[in-house]
Parts: sequence; structure tokens; C-alpha cells
Amino acid sequence: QAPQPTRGGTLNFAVVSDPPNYDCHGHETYVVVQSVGPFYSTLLKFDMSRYPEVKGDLAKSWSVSADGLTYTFELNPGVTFHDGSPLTSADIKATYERLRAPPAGVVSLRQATFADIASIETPSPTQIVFKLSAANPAMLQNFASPYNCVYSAAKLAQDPRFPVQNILGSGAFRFVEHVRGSHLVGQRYDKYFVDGRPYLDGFRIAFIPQATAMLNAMQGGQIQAEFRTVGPADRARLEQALGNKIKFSEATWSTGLIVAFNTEKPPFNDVRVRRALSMAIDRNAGSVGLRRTSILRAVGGLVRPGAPFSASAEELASLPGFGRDIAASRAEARKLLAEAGVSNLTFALVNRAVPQPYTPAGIFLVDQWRQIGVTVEHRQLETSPYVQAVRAGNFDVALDFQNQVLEDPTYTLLRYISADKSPENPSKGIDRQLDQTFERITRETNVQARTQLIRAFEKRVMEQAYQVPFLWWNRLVAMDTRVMGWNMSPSHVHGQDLVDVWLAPATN
Amino acid sequence: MALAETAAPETGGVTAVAHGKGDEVLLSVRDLHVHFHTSRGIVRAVEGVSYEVRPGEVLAIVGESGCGKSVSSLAVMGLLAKPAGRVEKGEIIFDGRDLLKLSGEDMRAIRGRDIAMIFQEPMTSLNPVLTIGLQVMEPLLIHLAMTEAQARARAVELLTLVGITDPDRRLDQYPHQMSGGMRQRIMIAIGLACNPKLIIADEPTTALDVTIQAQILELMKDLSRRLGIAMVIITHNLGIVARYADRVAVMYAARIVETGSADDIFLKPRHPYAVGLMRSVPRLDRPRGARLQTIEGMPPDLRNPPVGCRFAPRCPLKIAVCEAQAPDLLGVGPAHFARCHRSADLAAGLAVFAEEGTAPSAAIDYTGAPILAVEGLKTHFWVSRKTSWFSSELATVKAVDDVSFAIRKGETLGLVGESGCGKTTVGRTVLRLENPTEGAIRFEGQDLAHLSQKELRPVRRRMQVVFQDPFSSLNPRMTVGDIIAEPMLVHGIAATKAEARARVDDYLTRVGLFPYMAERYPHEMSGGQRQRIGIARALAFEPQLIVCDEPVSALDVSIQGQVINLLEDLKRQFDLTFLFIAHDLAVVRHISDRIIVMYLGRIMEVADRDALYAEPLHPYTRALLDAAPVPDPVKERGRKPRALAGEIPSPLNPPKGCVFHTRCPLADDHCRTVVPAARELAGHVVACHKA
Amino acid sequence: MGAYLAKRILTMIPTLLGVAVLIFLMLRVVPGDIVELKMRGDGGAPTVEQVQAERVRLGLDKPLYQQFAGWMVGLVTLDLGKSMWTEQPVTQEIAGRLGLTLQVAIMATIIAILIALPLGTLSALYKDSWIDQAIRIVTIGGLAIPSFWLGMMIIVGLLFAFNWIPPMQYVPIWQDPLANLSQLIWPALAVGYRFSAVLARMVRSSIVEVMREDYIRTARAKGVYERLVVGRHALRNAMLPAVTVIGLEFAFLIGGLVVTEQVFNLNGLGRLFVQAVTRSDFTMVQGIVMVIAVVFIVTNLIVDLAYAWLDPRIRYGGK
Amino acid sequence: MTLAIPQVPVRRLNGLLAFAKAQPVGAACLGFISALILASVFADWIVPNDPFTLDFGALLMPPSWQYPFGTDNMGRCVFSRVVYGARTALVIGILSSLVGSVVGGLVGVVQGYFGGRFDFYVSRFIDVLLSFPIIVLAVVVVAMLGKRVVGGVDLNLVVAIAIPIVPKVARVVRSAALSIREMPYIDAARAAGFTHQRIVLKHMVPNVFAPFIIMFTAFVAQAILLEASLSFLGLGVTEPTPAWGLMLAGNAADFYREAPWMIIFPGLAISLSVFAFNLFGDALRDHLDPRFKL
Ligand SMILES: Nc1ncnc2c1ncn2[C@@H]1O[C@H](COP(=O)(O)OP(=O)(O)OP(=O)(O)O)[C@@H](O)[C@H]1O
Ligand SMILES: Nc1ncnc2c1ncn2[C@@H]1O[C@H](COP(=O)(O)OP(=O)(O)OP(=O)(O)O)[C@@H](O)[C@H]1O
Ligand SMILES: [Mg+2]
Ligand SMILES: [Mg+2]
Repeated sequence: QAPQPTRGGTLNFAVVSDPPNYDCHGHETYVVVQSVGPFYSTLLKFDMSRYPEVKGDLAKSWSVSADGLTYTFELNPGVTFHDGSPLTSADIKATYERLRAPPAGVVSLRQATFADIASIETPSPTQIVFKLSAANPAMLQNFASPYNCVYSAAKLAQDPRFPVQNILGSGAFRFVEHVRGSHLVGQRYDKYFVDGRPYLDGFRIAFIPQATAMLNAMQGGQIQAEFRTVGPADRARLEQALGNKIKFSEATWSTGLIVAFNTEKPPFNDVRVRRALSMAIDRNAGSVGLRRTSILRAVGGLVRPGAPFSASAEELASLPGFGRDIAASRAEARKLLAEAGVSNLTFALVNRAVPQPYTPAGIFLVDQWRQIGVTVEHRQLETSPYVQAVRAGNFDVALDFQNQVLEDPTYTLLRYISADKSPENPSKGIDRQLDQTFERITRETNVQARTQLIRAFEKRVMEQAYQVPFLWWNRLVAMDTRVMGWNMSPSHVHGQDLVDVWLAPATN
Repeated sequence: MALAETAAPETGGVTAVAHGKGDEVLLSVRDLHVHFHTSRGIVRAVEGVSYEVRPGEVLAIVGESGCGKSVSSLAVMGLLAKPAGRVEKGEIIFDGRDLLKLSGEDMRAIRGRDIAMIFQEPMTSLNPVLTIGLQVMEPLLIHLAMTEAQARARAVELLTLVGITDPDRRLDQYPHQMSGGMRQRIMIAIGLACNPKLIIADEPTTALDVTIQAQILELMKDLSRRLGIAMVIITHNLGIVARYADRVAVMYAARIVETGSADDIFLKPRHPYAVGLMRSVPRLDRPRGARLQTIEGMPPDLRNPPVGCRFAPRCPLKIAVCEAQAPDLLGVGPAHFARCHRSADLAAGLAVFAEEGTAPSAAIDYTGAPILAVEGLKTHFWVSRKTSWFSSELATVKAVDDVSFAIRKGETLGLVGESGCGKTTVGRTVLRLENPTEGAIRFEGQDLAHLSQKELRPVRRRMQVVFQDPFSSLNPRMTVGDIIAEPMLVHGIAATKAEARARVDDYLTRVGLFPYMAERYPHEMSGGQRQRIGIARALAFEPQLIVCDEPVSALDVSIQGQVINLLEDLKRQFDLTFLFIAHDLAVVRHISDRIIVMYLGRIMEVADRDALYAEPLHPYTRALLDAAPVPDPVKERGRKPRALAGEIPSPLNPPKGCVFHTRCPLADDHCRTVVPAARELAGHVVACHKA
Repeated sequence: MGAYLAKRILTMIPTLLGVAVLIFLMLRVVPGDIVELKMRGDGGAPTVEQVQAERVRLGLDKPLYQQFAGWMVGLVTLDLGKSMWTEQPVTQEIAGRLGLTLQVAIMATIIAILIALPLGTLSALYKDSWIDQAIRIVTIGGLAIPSFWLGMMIIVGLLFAFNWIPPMQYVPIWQDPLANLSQLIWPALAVGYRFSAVLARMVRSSIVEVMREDYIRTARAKGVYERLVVGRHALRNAMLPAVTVIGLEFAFLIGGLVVTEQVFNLNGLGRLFVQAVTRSDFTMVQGIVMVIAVVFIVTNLIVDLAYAWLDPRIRYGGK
Repeated sequence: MTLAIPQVPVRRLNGLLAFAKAQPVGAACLGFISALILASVFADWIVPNDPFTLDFGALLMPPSWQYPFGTDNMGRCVFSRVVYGARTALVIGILSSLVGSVVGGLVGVVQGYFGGRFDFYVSRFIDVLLSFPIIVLAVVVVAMLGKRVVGGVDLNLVVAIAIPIVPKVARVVRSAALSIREMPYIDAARAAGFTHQRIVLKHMVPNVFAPFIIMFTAFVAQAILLEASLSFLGLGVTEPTPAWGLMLAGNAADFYREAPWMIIFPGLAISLSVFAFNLFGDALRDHLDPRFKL
């Protein structure tokens, strides 16, 4: 039987580094969600036990009009910010206005995703209505994004940048202290609007940039959890050292590596070369091998394996580069290269200088291409120049990554359309056929039809190979066996509000 | 602080006391052997040395550099460099105890208490970070168990004794705040602190100027007589030996070759080396001969000395037996011993040294245009001077201040003066290695003072230089041949390498070396040989004028004679003109036609060589001549100690008026305010109000 | 003395200015841009306009000379600007880390002095004996073993033996000395070993050299006890070059703990520096470099003062 | 760093023998260094396995005949990677030390020779460079230059390691050059009317060679260490190039229980080779110029 939650205790966990600032809206990094998220509420949130379904957070209930153009939310009553001021629909309106049309000096990285919102109305303090300009099957997920922290309208009116350096939320925890580079402390908010929550007295985050140091800290008992991931080898290490004091949760991650070809640079403007290089990668063997030393694991298409709309194993196997006969695949690849006249191809693979999983992936890819006679220089760059190089097209081939916080194809497939329509597309490829298909995918509300469109889109992407998925990551969370009430999800930004987490009393 | 006054003029009574202890021996060194075990072999630095010192007696040990003088006395002190240096054999009996058998602690108790030692380098022998007071008081506290107050009182007494004024203040000062002469006085004070029975002074004045040297030596002599302290003075200056020593031991290649009373050694030398030594130095007290007599060759390598008499390879009197069998130290007179197979022959006059001719040099035509005329030359340096606590100021060193002279073709112009008086700077400015601040340098009619380095290039061929230090004046990375050939090739004197090669051989031969030496590197040559290479390099330019900056000062006396002779020969052969810089009056007198005496950047007196020595007009010239000891004990005994008092003032802060007035016995108020102009007087040019 | 200090401080200005210009120019060559990194580093997809707006806000669009002038004005008023990453004042960010780094540097210096003085003296006095050889190997080992590897070994050793690692959170020593020391003693040991090696070698060679000096011979000739010869006559002279080394090494530790801080997970200046560089946080890098340069120069000044205190030749000026 | 005027005699042919006799430990180190050089030159023939081949069937294998130092977490042979790592370390170490020493040496000699205002301004610039800790300077330069790999060597990394060396060498060589400049043989050369160029190149440069060569060996050691540190920080050599520092980077230490050989052998390789270079440099200094202090 499920153990009864107990109250009390402080959860110590690690996050890789400080949030640069506290503004959820301006970030796309889990660091902000994991460290600042517990101080805030959002309109909706993902239901961790039934992911990817959503549930209410501030919203008690909601309804969507039949045409999919009107979203009406009923708010929980009696919600207060940590300074005691009440939270009303005005605050939510202010928050969403800031998200979809940030004032000068404010960054909202979610501007595009809320572009479909035409207007926001607040009929009453507990009711808020969003009117859309077009139906959007991804909109509910969008409202559940943990980055949509709800800010105080009053504060925003005084200073739109107020949340950048200050934390005033309505979440389960109150901000106590943040020592840069060292730690951040939160304490239970006694007037949190959900009765009996949170269980924890508070939490304390240690910022530990190095994975090894984090593991050491876990082994030394200084932290009880780290919610991003540990590597497969670390699991063995921790199990050896800590035995049954440690437990693990595992899931395919909504994050993956993508091999991108710079289609503006010959010979990568030649589809044969791109496809050959994609086909030379033995993803299946890589998955089996790399899972033992890196956080790479699942072979998948454009959609995370296991997620709605993902390709089945059979469907995958028919795509170029995913076939089960690697020898044949490589032979084909050599042939394609020969046809393209670049049998002795040499190029540089731009990769991110981050140990997991970029480095092993890079090493593996270099080795794979070596096997079809291609010489690759592995060029690992620090994140900043890496991002710069990839975005500016300063590369031959790049190992890019995708991080799908919201897994609806509307968001996840965006990067594959023509470069002039998608700022995320590093390959510079232009493919109107893909654009058209994508447009239909974003508006198609019929699941069946949508799935078919996605399959077609996927096939085209794999064949043209402007950018092709390599492997999906595997999320492996290690935590003290005492940490309870936390649920695994495919994304490390979901379910991190710590509302339901509790610490079992120490046995012995 | 006039030393001349403090020294007791009549010495007779004191000496009598000193010798009154009779024949008991204070220190007896017997058959001492010291070896150094180095990675390149065993250096037998001292072999079978024996000598005795009686209370109150002054023993001088003389000999060439490296012959083992210092090592033998360090062995007495138990201060040989460990672990390389070892006493292999012998006894050192001091006051009835064999020092070699004492424990380290017992030996320490003797050092500084019974035997004190004074070293050569006053600048480095005192600890720079400890006060003078501490350093003087240290032996008192350690050996005599005095209290601080007692020790300080005694230290004041000691400083007064060695002629330091204001001793109480000096005790709290640091060594760098004193001049070299004062530091040496302090070293003496330290030596005297515990009333030792014996003081060993290892070249105590070599690093000092003649006038200061005279002060220090007078002081030491006086103190040893008054306090009855025996002294061992190590030196290579025969004049000092003659003036101060009772007895003399002459060392050659790790052995004592002759020992006896000072009179015996100087008047009746019985070893050819001792004979040669006396004859190879230019002397102020004798008429000047054209050539010096020299001891040819070089001392042997102590790692591998010759089997027979060690001096045989250089000895003009050697006979067959000399090379086969090493002679013993045998008596040749009362308390007079020599280590020579031919000492009897020498005594009997059967073995004689060939006398060199004394042909006078060709008369110089003084009427022609001078080859070099220096007019009103000033060379000033700007230096930053630390004044006190972290502050400094920019000061001017007037290294050369209004100097004028001329050299005629074929003439040798000597330039003497004590250290720091600006001799080198004159030479360097003439060569345009320094830029003159003011004045003209007319070389063959052309004023060099304002030429650019590029314009100077053709001039440089005709004006060359020989430096003082033979060890640093040759590029250690070039072979001898390359060193001499390089200027010929660069200046187009030799068109091809082969031609240069041939000329190199020629020059090497002319400077007394061998053509095969062209392949060698400088470090494979001795000091004298290196100096010859330096001369050959200068000759290779076929110059008109050569500036010789103390070309023999760094050389041993025997080698010095060789180089001086060589310079004279070459001058005649190549029709050269020399500007010859030196601080040794005898050397300058020997080689020069005319002499300039400088003091603190100014010319004091210019005169013909003989006139200058015969009747010096400037009081400074007179003082210099007085201070220089001559190697003749009889003459020295007749001379009164007339050391010039005081120190050389700092060039940063030269005295007003006549720069010499602070030390001049004749100075009056006029001298203190008005700079004397140079004027002609009896064939001299003198800058003195009193002359 | 006051005048001297004033003059010394004045002469620092050109050096600091040089450092400022150099680091400023060097950073502008660094490829990549903090704005891109901030917005895209974790997969964000901002529009071009957004990126540009953020650049404008951070002043990155201004011409170089304007940026430089702005920064210089800040420097003069002791305002190092704001970090482009956190938008917190750089001084505040640095202040938060300096304590830790300073303490590790000081502890390493103390450890080094405690180890190096006896070892260096011993090996000088027993030059070429087996003691000397053994010490020499130990000290060269200190130069050879990378301190990050040593640090790794220390941590791994602690984990292996006790399943324990030093506490991660820095508490100032006056608040909780035990926690503080148990955190910082390890990195101090890891870098202190190298430091002590450098120092011991310097102490050895300068004692060997001093023992050859004439005044040591003079002291012995006076019959001074050997322990006084070493303690009074030799050590003080030999300390002079050692003081320089101590100063230099200490100053270098302020910025040079980069790797060690990484290994020991210390929230110090070095880690901040590497993070700032990898993030292209120019103002932060500039600020840290200026602080390091100031520490370096001030340490040099202190070394000079120590020199003067130890060496009367400097204290009382030359003749 | 102080320096006495090196009066170093040139020892030619039998120099090596004399060195071996006078400095047996130094000679042993020279032997080790030679072995290291040979190993890196002939790495292809020495190693039992290809250092790049991933073998997922042989992850974290303990040392065995096939894998003398075991395998790493990618199934690569640690021994082969250590041997190839020697190549990386030596090439980068020697190259950057050479570049740094030559540039610094030339700057120092020219500074020492001309003195005056030129010397003053260059010295101030050198002061500026010297007030950066080495690693700080290297980190910034690495970030600044990025990577430029030519023939398997990251030239920019070489530059980044060389730059901190330049001012150090320049300073020491300058002081040597200053004292050499005062030597009479330089005066003789000036009095001979030689050109500046000739005096600098023929008379000064060969005479600062002793401090130069001593510094060069010492800086090879430093450069190897610095390269390892940078690689450890992830700023140096990149995977899959075998390099010692890189082998310790990332999560290598996590395997301390399962595969301690992953961190022991590369660490030893760094330590031993730096040790050898340092000891050799020491011996060389004792041999060439006992008064020289670094
Ligand atoms: N520490 C040492 N190691 C090796 N050889 C030494 C050492 N000290 C002296 N020697 C050698 O011993 C010999 C005698 O040296 P010593 O110092 O006694 O000569 P000296 O007569 O005092 O000469 P100088 O007039 O130059 O002072 C020399 O050949 C010298 O090279
Ligand atoms: N380059 C220089 N900078 C500053 N002062 C200098 C310089 N060269 C010489 N002097 C000073 O000028 C004065 C004269 O020096 P110079 O070398 O000409 O004397 P000298 O007569 O040759 O002495 P010595 O007999 O010691 O060789 C000295 O006080 C010296 O300190
Ligand atoms: Mg001597
Ligand atoms: Mg001179």
C-alpha cells in the first residue's frame, strides 16, 4: 500500500548552476524552472501521473469553445502572493500580456507560442478568458508550461522587469536566500492555496557545475536528489556505494541530438552526401553501446519514441539511416558518396564542449563516418561559440540538440521547416514541401489525419536529411530512497514545483 | 680621521716588545697537504707547505693567483670549502695544539678568539642585513660572554681604534652605508675584537685604492705592533711585502719555493721564481728600462703538475735535473730556505738572468698635429639615487668634467687615478661608446662628438680598444679565429675568409700565440693569452690609435710584464698611438711618454713621465706616489708613512672648489671655493692653486 | 614612506590601464555572444529582433570605443559594471567569491611556508646528501603532479575510505571554523603542495647561494655557532628571494585556482572566471581580471615593503 | 628570477657524455624524455590497439595482455591512448614552449640590447602580461582564438600556451641580455662598428642561449602541465584526440571504483613526464650555469 506522506524536512538537491536571473518568461533553461519554479504558480500544469495530460494549478477548471478559439478559466479562490496580496485574474492577464507582447527591456521567449492569442479578458477576478485568432491543438499544453510563472500585476505595472531580480510568487514555497554560485533556499509558504501542501518545510538547492562533484555530493550524503539526470555509469557507482539508500527513475527524454548539415556549404548542398552521412550512422548499435556510457539511448524519429505521434519501430526501420542492416546501409552510403564525387570526404564536426552526452556522441559519430572512409575533425566548442557557430552557419556538420519542453508536434517539428520560416533550423535548408505539410499539422485537430501528416513530414526530413535525429536521450534520476511523491517525466522541467514531494522519515 | 696622526711614528720600542717573547712559535704549519675533490679531478691546492709565525711577527705569503695562498690559510682556520676540500696530511700547531685534531666546536672557539681573519673583499665580507654593531659585537658576546652593554662599549672602543669617527652612530648603521675603506676598517675591528694572537689577512687591500690601501696597511701594521699580534698577510703585491713584512714565504704552484726574512728575499733571492718576480714588475724607484723582464709561460695545472721542479717549464736557469727531480726546501742562509737545484749557483753568481736591453724609445715629434685632441670634454650620467626610506632623486654623476688633452702620433699617453675618477669614461667617450655631454673629440681632425653611429663606422676602424678584463672582453661563443677575423671581414680589410684566416694566423703569431689556437674558444685560454687575443683583435683593424683600459690590471705580475712588453713591441712594429689607462703608477710610468693624473672627473696634472715622477707638482700626484709601496724593504723602511687621509668623496656629491680639497694637506679657503684652472708650470700642466 | 606609497600607487595606474585595454580588446575577439547563449543555450528560439533588442539593452551594439569609455568611467569610479549574465553588479558577484579564494590562497601559502622553509633549509644545508636528494624528489614531484589530479585523488581517496566529501557550502571561518576548515583544507593542501615545492626550491637555492657568500665565511671566521651562522646570517639574506616567490605565487593563486576550484566544487573566483569566459560574460571577465591584477600589484607592493623591512640596503637607500 | 652573467663554455661533441657524467639523474631523465619522444614518434608501432576504436563490448576492462592499462568508458585502450597522449603532450608542449621561448627570447634580447625607452615600454607591457596568472591568460586566449587544427595540432592552443611563456622568458632573457650588454665584448663589437643586427644576432643571442635553453626545458614541463589543465577544463585538446588531461576530464573520476586505471595512468603519465622535464631542466642548469635561478 502507498505510504502516507509525512510533513516536514528539507529537501537538498543539486542544480547545475545558478539561474542567470529569476525571470521565467525570458528563459529556456531548466535551471530556472527547477530553482525558481517552486516559488510560482502557473495557470495549468502537467499531470505527472498522466503525462502529457494537464491539470489545473491556479485554474480550478476550464473550458474550450467548440471552435477552439475561446479558452475560459475559473481560478481557485483565496490565492495570495507571498507578500500577502491576493492573486486575481488581473495578475494572470498581466502575466500573459507580458508573455505574448513583452514591453521594451523584457525578454519573453514564448512570444511566438502565444502568437495565436488575440485578446485576454477578465470578466471577474476569478475568471479569465483567452480569445485565439486560430484554432491551435497545442494551446492547452502551452498554458501548462512551467515557464509561464504568474507575476503580480501590481509589481509589473511598477516595473515590467521586476521579476528579473525579485521573486514574488504564489507557489508552495517562499524565497529565503540565494548565494550566487553556492545555494538557494526556499521555505514552505504557509498560506499556500492548496490545503495540506506542501509537505516539505523547505528546500535547499546546491549549485554544482560538475557532474562528478554532484555525484560525489550525493555519495557523501550532502544532497538527496538531482532532477536532471545521471549517467549510466554513475548509477553503478552510486548503487555500489550507497546500496539501497538510493533509487532511480528512468524515462526516454524529450531531448535529442540532431546531426545538422550546412546546406549552404558544398558538398552538403548535395542530398546524396547528406543522406550518405546519415545512413552511415548505425543508430541501433550506437543506442546499444552508448547507453552504457552516455545518457543517449532511444532510437527515434522526429517525435520522441513513446510520445503521441511517434513512429513505430517498423515505420522507423524503413527510414534511411534507421535500417537494421548496417552493412548494406554503409555500402549504400559509400555508393552515394562516390556518386557525389566525394569519396574521400573530410570535414569538421562542430560539437558542444559538454561531456554528456555530446562528447561520446561526437566520438561515436567520428568513428562511424571513419568506417565509410570519411575523415572528420571533431571540433568541440564552448557553449557560447557553439551556439554562435551553429546559428550563424559557421560549420560543415554540427551536432545540434533539441529540447522539447512541450511535445506537441507544432513545437517539435518547427525546427525542420525552411530556414527562412524557422529560426531554429541550423541547416539553412529551404523546403516548401515541408513547410506546407507543417502548416497543415499545426491546424489539424483530427489525430488520425495529423499522424499521417507527421509520418509524411518525417519521411521527407529523413530523405532530404537537412538535419536528422541521431539518438534520443535517456533520463535517469537518482535520489535518496526517502524522497517521495516525485514523479518521473520525459522533461526535466515538468513536475518540479515540489508541491507533492515529501521526505520519508529515516529508517534505522 | 687622519690616520697618519694616530699611527705611532717611532716604531722601535713597540717592535721590541713584540719580539720580546723570544723564539717560541705561535703557529707552526707542517707539511700541509690540501686537496679538492672535484668532478673534474683532484686539485692538489697545497702540497707540503710548512711555515712558522712567531708572536708579533708579520709573515707575508706571496705568489701568483691560484698558487694556494688562500687555501693554506683557510686550512689553518678550518674553513675549507666542504666537502670538496680536505686536509690530506700535515699538522697545524697553534699555541701548542694541533688544530687539525680539534673537534669542530673547539676549533670554533679558537676562531675569532685566538685567530682572526680578514678577507679581500670588504664589499661582500660583511653581512648586508645586520648592523655593524651586531657584527662587531658578535665575537665579544660569543667568546668573551660579555653583556650587551659591555660589548657595545668595547665595540665603540674598537671602532675608535681602527680610526672610525662617530663610532656610536656607526654601530647602528649597515655595511652598505659605508665606503670600502671603512668596511675594511670594520673587518679589522672585528678581527681585533677578542685580542687574538694571530690575524690572517688575505689580500686585505687588493680591492682598495692606493691611498686607502696605504691607510689600511699602516693601521694594521701599527696595531699589530702595538698589540703584539702576529700577522700573516697574503698578497701578490711585492711593494706591500717590502713595506710591512718581517718574513716572507714565496709560493709557487702549491708549494713554498722560498722563505726567509724580507731582506733576504728581496736582496738575496735564491729561487729563480722569486728572482723573476722581483724583476718583472715595473718599479717606481728605479730608472725606467725599455723592456720588462718576464717569466714566460704559465703556472702548471694543479690537477696534473709536472714531476720535477714545478717552475722548471718556465725557468730560464733550468738544467736537466730540474725536470726529473723535484727539489727540496733547503737552507740557503740563516732562516732562509729555497726549493731550487740551483740556489747555490744563484748565490755564487753562476746562474744569471739575461739582462734585456734598455734602448730608449724613439723621440716623439711634439710639434705635429695631434692625432687625437680632446677639448673641454664632459660626460655626465644621470642616475637615480636612493636617498632614504623609499625615496629617490635624480642625480648627476660628473664622471668626466671638463677634460682636455691631446695625443700625438706615436705617443703613449698614460691616464692614472684612483677608482671612479673617470678614466674609463674618458676612454669610452673617446671611442664614442658613451655620448659626451659637452666638448669636442677631434680624431685626425674630425670631431667625433656628434657623429651618428653610422657615420662613426669608418672611424672605428682607425681607433680601437683593449679592455681590462680578459675574461669578459671576448665573446665566449666564438672561436679565437672568428673573433679576430670578424672585423676584417666586416670592414673589408680581408676580402675572403681564406685571406682573413691567413691574417689571423699572422696576428696570432705576432701577439705571441700559435696559429693552431684559432680553433679554440676563449675559455680554453689563460688570462694572459686572452689579453693577447684582445690585442690581436684590436690590431686586426689596422688602427692608428688604441685605447687600452687597464689592459694588465687583472693579470698576475709575471703575465703583466709579458703583456706590457708585447704592447711596446707592437707599438713600434705597427707605429701605434696609445691612450693607456691604469691605476698602477709604476705600470703607467713604464709605458707612457706623458701622463695625466685624474681625480674625481678632473685632470689634476699632466706632465712628461719622468718629470711627473721626479717632481710632482700637484699634492694629489705626490700623495699617489707616496702611497705606492716599492718592492724594496730597505727603501721602504726609510720612507715615512705618509698615507693620504680621508676617503674619496662620492662622485654624486663632489666637493665644491678644488675637488681634492677635502683630502689635500695644503687646502685653504680659496681651494674650497674656487675651481683651480689648469696652468702650465715647469713643463707640467697643473690644476692647483698651491703649485 | 607616505610619499613612496603614493608614488607606487600612481605607477600602478599605467599597468592597470594596460591590463584594462588588453583584456578589453582580447575579449572582443572572442567568438560567440552572451545574448545568443542566454536565449538559445538551452534550446530557446528567440526571434532575430528579440536578440537584437537584448543586445541593445546590454549595450553590445555600441561601437567599441564607447563601450570601452563607459567601462573606463566605471573603473575610475570603482564601478565594474554589471554582469551581462546575471545583471548583478560585478563587484558584488566578485565579493561573494573572493573570500573563499583568498582563504584558500592564504591557507596554501601558510602550508607552503610551513613545509618549504624547513625542507628547503634542510636540503640546502645537506646539499648533495641523500636528504637533499629525497627532498628534491619530493619538491619536483610537487611541480610535476598536476594539482587537479592531486585534488581528484584526494577526493576519491576520501570517498573511497569514508564515503565522505568535504562540505560544499562555504561558511566564513569566523562563523563556523570547523565546517570552514573541513571544506577548504583539502584544496589548500592540493595547491599548497605545488606552492611549497616552488618555495622549497627557491629557499634551497638561495640558502646554498648565501652560504657561499663571503660574509658567511666571515661569520665562521669569527667563531659564530653554526646554528647562528644559519639562523642569523644566512636565513635572513636567503629570505629575500623567498619573499618574492611567496608574493608572486600568492598573487597567482587568486586567479590561478581555476582548476582546483573545479575539482573541489568551490564557489570561488576561479570558477566564476571560467564560467564567465565560457559564457562570454565580458563585463564579468574584465572585472575579475582587474581584481586579479590589483591583487597582483598590491601583493608586489607588499613584497617590496617586506623587502625593505628585511633589507636595510633598501630601507636606508644606497650610498 | 635572477640571473648571473652566464659564462658558459661551449661544450661540443663530448658534451652529452660530460653531462651524463656530471648529472647522472639528469641523464636518466633525458633518457626518459628520449623514450617518450620515441614512443610518440613510433606510437603506431608500439600500441596494441587503435586508440580511436570504440569497443562497446569491452567497456571498462581491467588491465590485461590485450589492454595493458585497461579500457575506458568508451571501450578504448587506455594504454594506446596514453602512448598517443605522449605525442599530443610533447608536440604541444615542445611547440608552445619553443614558440614562447623564441619570441620571448628575441624580445628580451632586443630589449636588453637597445634599452632606453623601447625597453621601458616593452617592459611595461610585459608587466601587464605578467600580472595575469598563466592559466587565466591561457583561458582567455583559448576563448579568444577558438580552435585551428593543422595536421592534428591545434595551433591556437599552442599559441594560447605560448603567450604566457613569452613575458616570462622575455624578462629573464632581458636581464641576461642587460648584463651581457655590459660585457666588454659587446663594447668591443660596438667599437668595431658592427651593425645592431650583427651585434644582437652574433654576439648577444648565442650568449643568452644558456638561460634560454634552461628556460625552454622548464617551460616544456609547464606547457605540458598547462595543456593538461586546459584539456581538463575542456578548453584544450578535443576528443577523440588522445591527450592526458582530456583523459582525466569529464566524468573520468566517476569510475574511480570500477576503473581506477582510467585516472591513474594518465595522471602518472603527466606527472612522470613533467617530473622528467623538470629534473632534466634542473640538471641542465646545474651543468650549464649553476648560478641561474628560475
Ligand atoms: N673550493 C674549491 N674547489 C676546487 N678547487 C679549489 C677550491 N678552492 C680553491 N681551489 C683551487 O685551489 C688552488 C689554490 O687556490 P687559492 O685560492 O689558495 O689560490 P690563491 O693563491 O689564494 O690565489 P688568488 O691570488 O687568486 O687568491 C687553485 O688552483 C684553486 O683553483
Ligand atoms: N653608465 C654609467 N652610469 C652612471 N654612472 C657611471 C656610469 N659609468 C660610470 N659611472 C660613474 O662615473 C664615475 C667614473 O667611472 P669610471 O668607470 O670612468 O672610473 P674609473 O676611473 O675607470 O674607475 P676604475 O678604476 O674603478 O675603473 C664613477 O663614479 C662611476 O660610478
Ligand atoms: Mg686567494
Ligand atoms: Mg675603469
